[in-house]
Amino acid sequence: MGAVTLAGALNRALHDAMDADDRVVIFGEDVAELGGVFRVTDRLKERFGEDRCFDTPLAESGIVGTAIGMAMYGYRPVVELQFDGFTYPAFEQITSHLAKMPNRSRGTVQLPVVVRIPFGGGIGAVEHHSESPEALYAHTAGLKIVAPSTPSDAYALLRASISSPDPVLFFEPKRRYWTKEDVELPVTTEPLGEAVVRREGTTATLISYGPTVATCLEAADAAAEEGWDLQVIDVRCLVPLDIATLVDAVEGTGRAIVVHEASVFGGMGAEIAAELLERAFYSLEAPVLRVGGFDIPYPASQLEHYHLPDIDRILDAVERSLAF
Amino acid sequence: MGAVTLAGALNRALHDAMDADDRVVIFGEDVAELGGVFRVTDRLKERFGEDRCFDTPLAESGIVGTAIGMAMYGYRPVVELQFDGFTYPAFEQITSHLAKMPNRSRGTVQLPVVVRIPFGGGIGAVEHHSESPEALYAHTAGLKIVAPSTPSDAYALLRASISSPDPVLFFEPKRRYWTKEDVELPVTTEPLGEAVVRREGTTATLISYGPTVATCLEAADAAAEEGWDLQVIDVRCLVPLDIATLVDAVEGTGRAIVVHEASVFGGMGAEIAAELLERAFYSLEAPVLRVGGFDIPYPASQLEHYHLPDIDRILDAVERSLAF
Amino acid sequence: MAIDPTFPDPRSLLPADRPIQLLDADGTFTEDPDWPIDLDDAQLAELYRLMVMARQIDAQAITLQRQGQLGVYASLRGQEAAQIGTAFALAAQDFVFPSYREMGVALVRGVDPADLLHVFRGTWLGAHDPAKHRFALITISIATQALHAAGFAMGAKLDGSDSCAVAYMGDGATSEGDAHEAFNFASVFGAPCVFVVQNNQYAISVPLTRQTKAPTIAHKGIGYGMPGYRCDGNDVLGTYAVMRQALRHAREGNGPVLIEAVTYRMEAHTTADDPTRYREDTELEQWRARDPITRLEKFLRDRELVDDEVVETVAQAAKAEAQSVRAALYDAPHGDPMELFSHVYAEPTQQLRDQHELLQAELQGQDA
Amino acid sequence: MAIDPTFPDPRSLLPADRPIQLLDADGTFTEDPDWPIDLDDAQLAELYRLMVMARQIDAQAITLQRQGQLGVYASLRGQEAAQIGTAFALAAQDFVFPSYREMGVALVRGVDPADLLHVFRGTWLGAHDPAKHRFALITISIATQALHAAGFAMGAKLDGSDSCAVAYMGDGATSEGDAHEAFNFASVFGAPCVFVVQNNQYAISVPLTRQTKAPTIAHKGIGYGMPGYRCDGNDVLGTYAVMRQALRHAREGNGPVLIEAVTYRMEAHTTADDPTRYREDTELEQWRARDPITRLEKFLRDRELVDDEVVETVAQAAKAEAQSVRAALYDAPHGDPMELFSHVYAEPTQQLRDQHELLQAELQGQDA
Ligand SMILES: Cc1ncc(C[n+]2csc(CCOP(=O)(O)OP(=O)(O)O)c2C)c(N)n1
Ligand SMILES: Cc1ncc(C[n+]2csc(CCOP(=O)(O)OP(=O)(O)O)c2C)c(N)n1
Ligand SMILES: [Mg+2]
Ligand SMILES: [Mg+2]
Repeated sequence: MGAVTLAGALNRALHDAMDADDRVVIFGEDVAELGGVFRVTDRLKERFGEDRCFDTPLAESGIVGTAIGMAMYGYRPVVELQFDGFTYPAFEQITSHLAKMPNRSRGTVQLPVVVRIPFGGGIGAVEHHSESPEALYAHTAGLKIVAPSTPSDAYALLRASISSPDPVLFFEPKRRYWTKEDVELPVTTEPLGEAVVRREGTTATLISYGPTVATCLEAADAAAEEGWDLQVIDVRCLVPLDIATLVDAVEGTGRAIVVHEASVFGGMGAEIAAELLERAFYSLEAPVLRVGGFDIPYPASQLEHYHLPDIDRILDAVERSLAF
Repeated sequence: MGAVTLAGALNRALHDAMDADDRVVIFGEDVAELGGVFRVTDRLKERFGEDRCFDTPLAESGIVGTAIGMAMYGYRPVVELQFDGFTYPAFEQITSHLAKMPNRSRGTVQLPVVVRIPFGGGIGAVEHHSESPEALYAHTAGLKIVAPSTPSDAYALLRASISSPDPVLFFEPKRRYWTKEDVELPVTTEPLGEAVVRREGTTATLISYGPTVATCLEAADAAAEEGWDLQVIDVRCLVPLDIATLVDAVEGTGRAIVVHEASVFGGMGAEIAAELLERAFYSLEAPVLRVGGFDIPYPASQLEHYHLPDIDRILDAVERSLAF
Repeated sequence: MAIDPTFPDPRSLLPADRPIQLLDADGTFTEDPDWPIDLDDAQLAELYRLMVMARQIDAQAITLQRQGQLGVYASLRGQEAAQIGTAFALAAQDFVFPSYREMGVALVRGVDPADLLHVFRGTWLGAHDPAKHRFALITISIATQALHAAGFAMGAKLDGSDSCAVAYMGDGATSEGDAHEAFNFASVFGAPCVFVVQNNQYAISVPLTRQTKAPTIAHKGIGYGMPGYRCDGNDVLGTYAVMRQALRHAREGNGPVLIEAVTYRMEAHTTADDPTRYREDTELEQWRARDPITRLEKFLRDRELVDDEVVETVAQAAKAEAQSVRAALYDAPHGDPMELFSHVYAEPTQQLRDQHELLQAELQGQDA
Repeated sequence: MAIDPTFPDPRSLLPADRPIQLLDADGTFTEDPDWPIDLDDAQLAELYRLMVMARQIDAQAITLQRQGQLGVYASLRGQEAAQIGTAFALAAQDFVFPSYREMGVALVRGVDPADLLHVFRGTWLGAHDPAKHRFALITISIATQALHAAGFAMGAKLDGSDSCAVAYMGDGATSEGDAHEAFNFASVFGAPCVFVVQNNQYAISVPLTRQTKAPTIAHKGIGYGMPGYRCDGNDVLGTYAVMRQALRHAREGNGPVLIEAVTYRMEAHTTADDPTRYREDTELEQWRARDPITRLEKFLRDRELVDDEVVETVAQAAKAEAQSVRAALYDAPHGDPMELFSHVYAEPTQQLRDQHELLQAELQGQDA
């Protein structure tokens, strides 16, 4: 067993996927010579050659649009959009084509494309480098939306995403790139669409994904001191969403709090709350509460810690939940 | 009093706004010579000259991006994106600039830009002409999101949007463009952010906006025959969302059903349900249910009536709500 | 810091001052050694047949729309030479990425026109198998297909295949960011891709002068280091010769080519449009005199490859085909609504399974 | 169908074969009647002062970043001539739309460099009033500001004002769809807009050859019917002369101009970057020999406009300014978090009021 970082696990997953299938190609801005601004694609060009891992011009619509064409040719492109806030120029290609092509072609065109997106804040970055746009994509049918929180999941879910016949947006929790886990890779690939209970508990259920799963676990540790036994669920895939596991959990605890970095208004917390309301109505002893970023533009880095949900904000929500 | 169509009311609002303020300029694809593919900008070029109403090259990012620059110069641009599905090329300009500029400039730069978007289905159109992308924009702080349902509201809310110091995305229910109302224009401008009760009722509350408000009213009429007395609320503005009115309503009826054309997953119904759950928990006698389009790409026109929420689907939801 | 001296004179990338034309409006043929053609008599006759066929089916489609059988239709009338000349130069292994106006190209590729029209009818979003005829589904979001073509060509190059990708687009489409990014990606990666811009003078109501101030659309090529060819788009021999050369250029590893075919949209933008609002009849008259079919027919008659009898036979065959397209569409049932949930994902999600059930219940409720 | 004969020879829109250069790498001045300059001695000295100042503050910013005072910083080292020469030609009423690397331009416009650096520090998203110095907030989304410039220029034209809008952008930025749309809108509307592309050879790690196969970036102008000027971006007299001409062209109603200033990014992309991964020291050496400040200093010494004493005075003044920038930033407090909720809308929404309260309670809880 060795300590593997989340970024390292992703790098290994890309490596192993390229090894296993020579139709897997990687491209994007700065992914080849530089190995990616976060080094997630480090040394892949050296190992697999510049036909399999290459830099593109600076144009995100171009990256996703040509990935679609390459997939139509028969490749399995894994492209990187450098930061969350730079996915927007590719919005049309993602929403109108990547998501829809299999359905509109009645299944004759498959698009096994993975779009990797380092996302979220907390790294002291400048504007547009700390966004959490997952809800902007999850609303569009046809896309799978994945957001791992641990190194071994990062490995397993990226391998599963690359193998998936469906297009996948793969959100990487950038402030957890350096999180370590003692794990021997490769680990078995997890199927997409299964949430996991990260911590058992009875007082209330914290539901999260990506970078805030660790925050929830820390909150649960802190809560233990106050005598609260919090369950923590890592959703892992926003689409398909594993509702059964979530309903199960709420049937157990009666209280749920959804935690994410994205602004609360119209975020994934709304969808999860609405689903739980409908499917676990009689189990809810309190409203499903939502803890997230404020409904403001992502702030300057010196102020981001005020914006991001932290242990206090989570525990405050637990308290509010318990007050019902 | 004369019968005014919704499209006619919008045309009149544009006309009156241009008359009242010569900084109001209109541009977009086919808005000048043609008067817009739906004739909403009909005769404005003739009346105000081609400096105030003009056609642009075919480029949506260009339209919104130059509107931002023009607003920085001092104009109040009212631009048209020809169809809902063609707003996506402008996604970055809308999300990263139009929404954020006032906040990031600490209020020194105001962007009084209105982006008009004919939206929704039901007109037998080809692909990308029937989308309901409002939730994709409502999640981003800084944008106001307006969606009228009647000719007089169309007039009043468009005037209010043009006067607003904040950027507004103005969603026009395209299948209701020809809906008529007996009304004398101009009507008084409504403030943005106030929902309205369209029909009083006690059995349950239907909450909707834009094209499906009329469907809800029809459903309420049909329900009356079954002895159900349905309240209907027209949200009118998705941002700012008039939560007080919604909470009030649900405190009255105990049951709410949100109706929209957009796919249910991650749609505005989720946000409304989550807000009501949190703010009216003890009043809810049933979960807030959501009635919308399926979680599929918008279908071919011959099949769209299967996809769109209709009276039956709404009444079925009322029945499910009452079963709790 | 000077221009790379190994770079060929950049000016060689510019189009000639006048559009390439082999067959003039009167059907007079002038050979051009720069733009050779290699068509035998049978192929010339085939070009004629295809153009007549395209026009006839196009007319049928307009009729079907008027009769409520199609939701909308975008006519190619006037653009037959631009489409059929270029498509005729394609190899079997090439792959076409069309916009919504390329029924002429589809015909050449062997796509069943009824399948294309089912899309305008609204039966399905896509009704032919793109892989079969190497002709993608029609694309309505302007210029987006150009990137798919560039990506496909990048794939072909990586794979060492000899396929070219071809994107068809309009003059208006050249204004979109995606067109730019497609030109650039194809060029940076030296991908075998040909961009065929049918400059039909309008984007709905917006004339070319409001779309660009470039000397010509073909002048955009040099900005990507790719040749820009400009041809008379109503001359089927010219469009063929130019496309043939472009495909050879691309196939031989020299990267993409931009073709501007100067033509005219003789009909409304779509059946939903009213062109009297924005253009004059006199303009239409001018272009009617440059009709692509008339001039080819004159040429073929001069060469005695066609006479009244052939013309009549071709016309009858086209009518018969249009009739069978009509038969395939008229009052055709709509698709199976339960298929709406298919192919959204390889495996349906929980929501889709629930919604499938909901719709089934709704349908049963209606039957009951 | 031929090119409009009233159109001037399109080839006149192409850049010359060699970049425009008035001051060579050795500081030798060669007059060029096509690119006149009108600077008096005081102005020449001012150019020198500004360039030295920019370099000094730039170095200070890098130091501040290393000391943890800035989150990140994007150096302009090597690009002083490209920035200050072009900015020096601006009129007071012109409006600049910068990317994130234009501290040199900001200096010329009178923006307090400390304010710019507060953005990199993360104190605020924007810390100067754009209207005051007619210098917009920095833009990080590549190429998006080009459209704002085009729109501003369209406004200026509608209003009959004599302001020009100027967009600064990088070589990489020319690949984005927004750059294309900006070039096109400005040109179609004949808007007074100048696009200054600082071709510093890299977009982070990606070299120009991977960005475009155009003969030069200036060759992109013709595709929009606008002139493309290409100049030695390390020659401050050249960049000034070219910008002066471009502004005149735009201001006189002739539409936009594209300028390519050929230069080099001497530092890492930002302080977060490691350029040893993708470029060779030898390349750096070559460019060091073309340093923009050294050559201007030589020229000024030759003209006896500058001597050791002046050089020393300018250096000291620059150091003092850098020191005061440092003082303004070092351990500066962060902004008031309660202001996060301001200016999202003119009036806060219900959610914002609730969240304002929530944060206030959180902060009080922490104090308690
Ligand atoms: C992204 C996008 N924006 C707007 C439209 C609406 N629209 C459909 S066709 C058209 C004009 C296209 O003109 P052109 O590219 O010249 O092609 P043509 O129709 O003349 O063949 C427009 C604006 C669209 N389909 N897609
Ligand atoms: C839309 C967008 N995509 C990606 C990035 C990430 N990024 C920041 S700077 C940069 C390179 C820019 O290169 P260039 O335009 O040449 O400007 P330079 O940094 O060299 O001045 C990239 C890719 C971004 N800021 N915006
Ligand atoms: Mg056209
Ligand atoms: Mg650069």
